[in-house]
Amino acid sequence: MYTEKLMQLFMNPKNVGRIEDADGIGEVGNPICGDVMKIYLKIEDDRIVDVKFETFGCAAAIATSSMVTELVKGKTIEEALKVSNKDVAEALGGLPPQKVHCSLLAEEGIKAAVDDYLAKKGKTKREASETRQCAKA
Amino acid sequence: MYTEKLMQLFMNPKNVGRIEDADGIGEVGNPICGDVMKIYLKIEDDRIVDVKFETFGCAAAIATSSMVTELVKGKTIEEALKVSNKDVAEALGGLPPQKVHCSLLAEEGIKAAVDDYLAKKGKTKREASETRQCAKA
Amino acid sequence: MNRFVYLDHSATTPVDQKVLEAMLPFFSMDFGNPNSLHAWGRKARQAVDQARDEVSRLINAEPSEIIFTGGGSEADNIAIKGVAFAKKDKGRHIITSAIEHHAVLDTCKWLEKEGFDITILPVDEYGTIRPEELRKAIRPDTILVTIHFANNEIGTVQPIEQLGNICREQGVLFHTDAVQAAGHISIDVKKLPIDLMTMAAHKMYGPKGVGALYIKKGVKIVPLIHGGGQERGLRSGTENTAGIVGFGKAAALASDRLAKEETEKERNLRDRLIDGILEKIEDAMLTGHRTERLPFHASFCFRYIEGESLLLRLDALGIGASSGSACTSGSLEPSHVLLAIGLPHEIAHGSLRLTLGKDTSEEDIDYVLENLPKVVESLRAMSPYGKRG
Amino acid sequence: MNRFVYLDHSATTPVDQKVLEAMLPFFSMDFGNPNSLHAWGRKARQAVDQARDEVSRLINAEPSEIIFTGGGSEADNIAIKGVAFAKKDKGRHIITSAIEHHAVLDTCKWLEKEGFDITILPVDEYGTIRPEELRKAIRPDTILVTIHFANNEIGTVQPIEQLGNICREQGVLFHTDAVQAAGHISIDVKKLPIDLMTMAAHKMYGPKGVGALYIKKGVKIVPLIHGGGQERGLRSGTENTAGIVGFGKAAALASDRLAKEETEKERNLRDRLIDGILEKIEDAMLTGHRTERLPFHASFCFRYIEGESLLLRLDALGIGASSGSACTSGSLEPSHVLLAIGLPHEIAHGSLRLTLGKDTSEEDIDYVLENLPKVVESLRAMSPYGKRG
Ligand SMILES: Cc1ncc(COP(=O)(O)O)c(C=O)c1O
Ligand SMILES: Cc1ncc(COP(=O)(O)O)c(C=O)c1O
Repeated sequence: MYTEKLMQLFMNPKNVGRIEDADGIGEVGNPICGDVMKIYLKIEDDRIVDVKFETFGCAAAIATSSMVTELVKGKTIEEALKVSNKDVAEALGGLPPQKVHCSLLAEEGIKAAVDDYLAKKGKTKREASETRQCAKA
Repeated sequence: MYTEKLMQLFMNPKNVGRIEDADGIGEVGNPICGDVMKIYLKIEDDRIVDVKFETFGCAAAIATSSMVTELVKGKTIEEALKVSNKDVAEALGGLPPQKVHCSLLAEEGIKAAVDDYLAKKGKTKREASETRQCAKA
Repeated sequence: MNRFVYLDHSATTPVDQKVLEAMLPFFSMDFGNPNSLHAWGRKARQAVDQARDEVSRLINAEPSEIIFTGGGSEADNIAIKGVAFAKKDKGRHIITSAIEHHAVLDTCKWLEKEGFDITILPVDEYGTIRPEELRKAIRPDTILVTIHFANNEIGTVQPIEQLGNICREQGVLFHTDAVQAAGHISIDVKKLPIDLMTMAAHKMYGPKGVGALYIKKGVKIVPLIHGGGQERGLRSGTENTAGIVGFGKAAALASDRLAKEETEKERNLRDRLIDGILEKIEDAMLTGHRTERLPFHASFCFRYIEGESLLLRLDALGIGASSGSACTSGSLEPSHVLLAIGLPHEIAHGSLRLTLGKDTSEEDIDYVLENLPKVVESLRAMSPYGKRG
Repeated sequence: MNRFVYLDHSATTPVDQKVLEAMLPFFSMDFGNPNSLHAWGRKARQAVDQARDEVSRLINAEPSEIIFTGGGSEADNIAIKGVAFAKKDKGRHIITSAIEHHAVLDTCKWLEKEGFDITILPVDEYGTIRPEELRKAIRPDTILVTIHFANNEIGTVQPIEQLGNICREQGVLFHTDAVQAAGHISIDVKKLPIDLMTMAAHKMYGPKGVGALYIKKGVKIVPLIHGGGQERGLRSGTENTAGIVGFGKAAALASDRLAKEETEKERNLRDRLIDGILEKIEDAMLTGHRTERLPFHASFCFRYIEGESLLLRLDALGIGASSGSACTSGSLEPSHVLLAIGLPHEIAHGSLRLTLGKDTSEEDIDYVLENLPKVVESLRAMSPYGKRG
């Protein structure tokens, strides 16, 4: 059901952990739904210089977390905000339909962390995305 | 489904054929139901000295015909009328439930042939047995 | 006894050696439940997916249009009850024919008890359903027409395209029981106007206990077996992996045979058998249509004798045949099919079905042509109706 | 990878070599349709009869009280819908429990849509149905109680005797889904107050795609699959001879194992596994009852991690496990069973089921006890909720 790429990242995820002095932290998902992602950003001159994640969830949740951190690392905030769930899914070679929400979560995780960074800087917060219901298979 | 005894008699039935100058002939069954037995009796001094049958029907019909002719051969009329369908079935080592009617037919065939004999002799006919419906499995 | 000649392929076929080989790993080695996520399960899932591809290719369907079932009867029941329950608020009228298999007829009869209205179309003397009869029978509340592709007892193949087209014109769903036809006649569901179609593996050299239902994309049915949601929720229950794999392989082999027109060999042998029997045996008739019939199917009635004793005598000679349908041969009523084509009871009782297989040989046919006349003769000699010579 | 350790026997079991050997002749050699009268058919009929004897002996039923079906789910559907349709003029109330398999629950839900009234009994924290709850729920119009013998996800064995006795007192039919229990726990239907009971071959080292329904003499049901009248008219369709023979052999072997108390070995290994896991892993809990559970069944919830990733990590180490029920593992909702015993969602998501088999070894258990704690640890290290040490 999962691609080899996804399974590789699930078995050996990159950027696992936390950044103690993070500039932005985003937490999305809900333990009730079975997946929570927490993204930590280190930002210098509006550029993401380091990123880490902690995830409670299925293999797809862990792999998409890892992939999205890879995709945004080194990018400017503006570029990072353009990384979509489709980009994440594609980079993993695709996702089974019932796991597409994991890639959405990954996209939202980055946005939430950026929002947190912007809020801390006193900059305008982007419009909050709605909280979603637990995904259904 | 059939006993070995029955199959043996079906494969090599005894007393097949007709008796041209029979003293009594009984035909029972109905081609619509799929089985007809015709019994021919040669009777001397109220004793069955020869008996033959012709049967259109299944293996059980043929075997019971053959068996009943064996059972009545050499018997007096009175004795022959006592040969019941159970005797026929037992002599064959049993019959599957949906074929029990074949043994009834065999019993009735003898009775019909005896009736015919008695009628020809001008003796009182026994009370006619009712015509039965086609058996149902 | 000289030979063993199995001529009852309409009842069931032996599992092809290649089919059995394909199945074997899935019993004790790759035995996983296809719904399990671990390696054992994934291997089983892959195998089921491949089988679905193979079965869909046999009839040119999409894999997603195939669900596996626990046999042909089950697939018939799923199709008919599935449409009935799904559409019962739209209408409750169902049309079928007088010579369907009991899996269709008895399902319709049960629905009748549950408040549905069933029309049973008559057939002509060859067992063909006349398209104009169907057209007349369709009503505004008709929700389903179910007519088999080919008959199991007399081999007649129906004018499926015409029947289906009438249904399509009238916007009525069309189900066909193709248990006897699938794998033996080319069927292309993209070209034929069929909405649902039943198949069974064991009639095409696959295993017993596994069938398939083709459900055209967009057709909605209510499941008959509820549960874990397997087969797109339409047939719950742990998949019979080995059986399904066997069906897949059998379908792939059947596709090959059809592509290579290997059924022509069967057809030729069948014709020799039919011609030989009609020539050698007096008071014999072919039942069903002479040309519009299954390529492997020959069926007859012989006057003055009864089918069961005929087939048991043949059995003693090593010839496996049937009289009427195997499913009802415990019954003493003559087959509903033979009565529906207008045969009187006493003739219908003398029916014999000889159905050839891909491995039936010239010698097998010779053997039957040599022995059957003798057997008929000897039974007739015993019959009060038989001619004496 | 060091070993392959299959611990998902609740999902399905490998076919025993002896079972496969018993089945093999019935594919390509003795392949006849049991309904055929010729030699091929008679051989198949004999084999089916023998298998019926063997299955009936496993539960001390009469052979005539056993019908073969196309699997466990099908048998559940036949039993429940069969009683519902047979008794609907007497009453339309059915009682079941919150932790039944979907084959029971979804069948009941469908009946609800068709005008039946369903009561779903709650369970306690161990997944046990309290007899007094059942007694309270029975009404004058109750026609059926269906409660499983043992749960597939948490292994809890129900107080079947007490539950069945209440039904008997009240004159209500009692069906039990014994798919997980049969072959693993001694069941005597002459002693237990059971009217209908479901079994599946593939949970006791038999093949997939064949199940059985015990129907106590005198209990009347309406068939689910209509047709040729096989299985006393209660499950039409050509018999899956090879599968049925396999079920027979599997049942005979299970009877032997039960007689020799070989399941004790499994129970001991299971206890070592449970104790070892609870000892070695923090924030772990056993789900289901500690003692009133299937002898081969161990199930847990681990906080802070999610079941699918846990089982895929185990899979990478050669360990086959499941999280919740195999049938629903495609779903993202936590299992209805774990919610019904009162677990909060976030804990229910971290479930793991390890179900042992007759060939599971000490070394297999050692291997799991060595690796599972590491896997849990490494996933927790990744989790925002995990402890850091
Ligand atoms: C308790 C229970 N009932 C019913 C079933 C359904 O059996 P099957 O999948 O063989 O149809 C299962 C197994 O999946 C089960 O564990
Ligand atoms: C035309 C037809 N339909 C349905 C069936 C039922 O198939 P199965 O016996 O595999 O359930 C058969 C075979 O017996 C058949 O010939």
